Amino acid sequence: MGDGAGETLIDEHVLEFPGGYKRSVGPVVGRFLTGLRDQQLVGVRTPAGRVLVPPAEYDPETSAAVGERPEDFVPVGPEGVVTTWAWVREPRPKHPLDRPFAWALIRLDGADTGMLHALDAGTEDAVHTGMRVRPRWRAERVGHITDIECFEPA
Amino acid sequence: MSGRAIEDLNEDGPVTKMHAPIRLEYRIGAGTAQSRFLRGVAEGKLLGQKCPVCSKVYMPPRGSCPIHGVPTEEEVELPDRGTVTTFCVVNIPFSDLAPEVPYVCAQVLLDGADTALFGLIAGMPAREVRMGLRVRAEWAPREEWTYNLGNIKWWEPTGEPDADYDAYKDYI
Amino acid sequence: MSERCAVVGVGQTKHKSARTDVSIAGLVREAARKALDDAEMDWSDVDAVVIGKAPDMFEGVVMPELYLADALGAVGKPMMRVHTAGSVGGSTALVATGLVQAGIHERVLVAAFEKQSESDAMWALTVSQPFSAPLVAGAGGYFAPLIRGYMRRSGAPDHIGMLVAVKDRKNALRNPNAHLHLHDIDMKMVEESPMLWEPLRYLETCPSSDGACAIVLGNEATAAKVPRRPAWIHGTAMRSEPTMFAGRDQVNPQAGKDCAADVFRQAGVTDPRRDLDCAEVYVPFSWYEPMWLENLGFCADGDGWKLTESGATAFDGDIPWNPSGGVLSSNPIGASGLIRFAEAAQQVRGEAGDYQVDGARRALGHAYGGGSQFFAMWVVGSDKP
Amino acid sequence: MTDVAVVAFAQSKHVAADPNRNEVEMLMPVVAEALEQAGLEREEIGFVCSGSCDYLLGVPFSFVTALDAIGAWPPIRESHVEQDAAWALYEAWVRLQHGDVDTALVYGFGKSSLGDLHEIMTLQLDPYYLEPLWPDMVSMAALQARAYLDATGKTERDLAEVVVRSRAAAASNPNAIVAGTTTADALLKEQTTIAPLRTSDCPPITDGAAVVILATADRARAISERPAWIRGIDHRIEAHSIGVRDLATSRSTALAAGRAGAADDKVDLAEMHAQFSHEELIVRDALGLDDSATVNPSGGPLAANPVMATGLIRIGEAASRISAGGGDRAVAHASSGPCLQHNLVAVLEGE
Repeated sequence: MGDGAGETLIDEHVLEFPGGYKRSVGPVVGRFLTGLRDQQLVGVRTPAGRVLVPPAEYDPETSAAVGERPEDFVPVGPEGVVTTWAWVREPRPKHPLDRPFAWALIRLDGADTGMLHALDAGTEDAVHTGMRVRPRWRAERVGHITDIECFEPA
Repeated sequence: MSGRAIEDLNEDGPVTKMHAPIRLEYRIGAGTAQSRFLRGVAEGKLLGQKCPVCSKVYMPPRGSCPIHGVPTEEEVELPDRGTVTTFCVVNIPFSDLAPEVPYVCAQVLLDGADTALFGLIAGMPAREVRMGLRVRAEWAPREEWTYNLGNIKWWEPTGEPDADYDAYKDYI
Repeated sequence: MSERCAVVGVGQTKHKSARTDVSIAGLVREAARKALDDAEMDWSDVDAVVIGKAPDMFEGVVMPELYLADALGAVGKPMMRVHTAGSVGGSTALVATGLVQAGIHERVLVAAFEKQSESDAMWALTVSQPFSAPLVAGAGGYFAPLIRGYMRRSGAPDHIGMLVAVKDRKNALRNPNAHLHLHDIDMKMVEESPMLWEPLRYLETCPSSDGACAIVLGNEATAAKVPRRPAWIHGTAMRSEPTMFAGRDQVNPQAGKDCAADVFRQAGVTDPRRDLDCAEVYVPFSWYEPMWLENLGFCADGDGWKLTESGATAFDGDIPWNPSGGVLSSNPIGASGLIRFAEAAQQVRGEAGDYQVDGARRALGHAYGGGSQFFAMWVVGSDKP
Repeated sequence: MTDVAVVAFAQSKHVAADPNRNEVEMLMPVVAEALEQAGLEREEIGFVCSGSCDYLLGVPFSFVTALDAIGAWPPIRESHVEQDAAWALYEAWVRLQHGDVDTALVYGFGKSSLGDLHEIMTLQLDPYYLEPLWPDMVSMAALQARAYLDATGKTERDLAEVVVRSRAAAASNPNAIVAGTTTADALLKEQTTIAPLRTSDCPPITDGAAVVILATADRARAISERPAWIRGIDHRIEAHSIGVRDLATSRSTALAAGRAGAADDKVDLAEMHAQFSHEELIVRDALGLDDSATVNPSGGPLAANPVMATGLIRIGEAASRISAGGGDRAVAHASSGPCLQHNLVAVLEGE
């Protein structure tokens, strides 16, 4: 509650839906998350033959629905290449790692698009565009993007 | 990772759901006009604000007259009694903060004000609350007062005769 | 300027309390795809996209047009996001109409949605604010006292709200997209439902739905080419007034009266009850039918309940209100206004299926929001204006 | 098209945090100042449109209260976009094409000081693959900055040069929060926050509001000696996922600039909604500007960044320079979304 001093009263405010949002993910996102739980990475092939990873529900080029047939999903990775990155010197509390790390856009082997995740590489000098990386899986996987704890240098 | 608390959702079948806990923290300033009002409330005073153009008295004040888009700087102390213009009886507890059901949510027009406050009516059976009822504020114990209109726990009947419909009908 | 503009395609999802089978994008996409199919168009035929929804807090996605650009075929196109509280679905259609009427675009896709099951409507609408005494009664706690004010003012008997609750749910039985299909609905069922916010019973309030609605708007050249009859837009209007000010009539707000007067003037409607064939009006609580009948000028002040009681607004009445079942039967909040606008269009297109009002040629679509302070309306007709 | 011009522009005195005023108190004097500039009464305004974001305040319908600043009585024609107010201006420009109203008031406001802006903007991202990782706004920008440097061979020094020029320009802008003389060498000595970006490459947290008044042809000439005519305006969005985009370019800015006719004639000045130093370089390329154009003479968002008003301010700043005779032709740019996903371009000209 307000401090009573100064010109204006200041109050703390927390915006939080109790328990968190309950998202239904739909079949395409769900297929990818199911794969993560099984320690598998899948992409989705568009009619034009591009492989989108993570699988988009709709082709960003044509807006066509993708992933409508089981055979449209193709295994990719697990290794990939960093296409761009950013070094985080002081992680924020909500960041996936609590030590300095890199955000990296990673094109997994067999994919035509980049996927964002954290890269645990120790130091900034150890990271460069074009480096090869592989996922570090969590032991407990539940079907969530953080089933990959992070990527690490391959 | 709090975002991972989802085992219960999907079991062993295909993943169809996920939890997304999102917590954002803010520090909100009440603004100058509202701060003045709330400082009054913290001292048990109800300070309305008068529009310099139309002389209407806003309660609760919001720092401006929305009709004229001008600041309302002149303060008018209002009594903590007024008239129930309209109300509803709530029979479902909608939140943890709600009183025991049934309870009455009312618009209370303070004497001398031109806008009505939302408040709870108590001190009488919910079924007996009526439009035009004369009420006065029941304040929380002084030591619990903060900068919030919640200092008024509820409004209770004064025992005066009901106000005439014509006296408040233009405030609904 | 002013190109003619018409609704040339309409699509809706099946509205449900929880659409657990789709993502947020999947939900909106479903309605958009249906609207395009109706117009026999594809994504590439659309010049621009306008989307609307009520607060982002329902789904916790800020400015969702960004994430939804791909799903709505908007990549490389202009995309706008409208938010005018509960009236947003209607405002969204009006912003898009403006794009066509101004000659800026030929074909515009309009979509509105809410996936309320991702959180909880009661929470999202009444997030507690610092310095404010907590709201402990939800939206009904705001509107029920105004309903009581209306009853006192008009002398309406207690059962009028229940008549509307039954009528709209009966209408919904003919509408396959409606959320609520209450096959046994009758006065007794409504009367025996819990009294939530006296004078409002549970069955006199709207449900909380997941759902989306989309329409395709086209200019005259487009309308000439589409396979089904277009709904021509004869008038559009928006009005706003502040939430709270001295002397505000909250029961019969001036902004609603002004908005109706404006839209009817444009459409050449002098007596809405006589000149219109049906209306899709935002009625989230049963009593808002008689209240809006008066506000919109379908009758004199004080007579709204008499019109409802006479059966004039029933499906077989002389001025059917909400033949689709209305907001009382489906309420994906951000989409509800657009659904009203779309349902009005379906009537004058002759595409309303089992709830088609015979010979409907002119209809009103209406939406309101906030504390009855934001209004959006259009009049659509079978004939080119 | 009906000719529409910017005839008034006012902004709050932007500050890092303005705890003493709520949104209405911040907005009221700005609205009054814009009306006074235009010599208009409230009742004369034909249409009102605003842009804001509920999440900045952390409550739904935060724009509803803001209407108190406008004096919306008798009831007004009014609409709101949950986007930067530059898009509200676009809606107002469309509305003026109808011919039944001849003036429009557009406002945008935002207090970024209340919450954690960097996290709030995370919630703009795909809720399944991106948001759960909580990449903040600066991290997303830094990914684009790296992609740009990699693709162009430019260096962090080029980014620092943008900052040097912005701060120098901002010295003459009373609303700037970050301004003054500095050098690239000095800036490069700072540690990166999220490499390759330094704090100096990022916009300051800002509370502020802005108002623009538009008028159609005859009305505009009656109000202003030298209206800033909107000769073209367009906006385009691109794919959401940064993993499918070419981050070194801004395709949607180029598309919008083409539609707005930005390159049809010489550009004297450009105001860009470049929140991060590298964005200015990307947007400059996309707009096709040559070196003769003055870029962000106000200092741009690196000098002050009242989120939700920042894009509108670009149009206002460009227009006031045109009206003041500081140029004949200006390009204003507004942006929304992660890594320049959604971009608006307006071309403004004097008579």
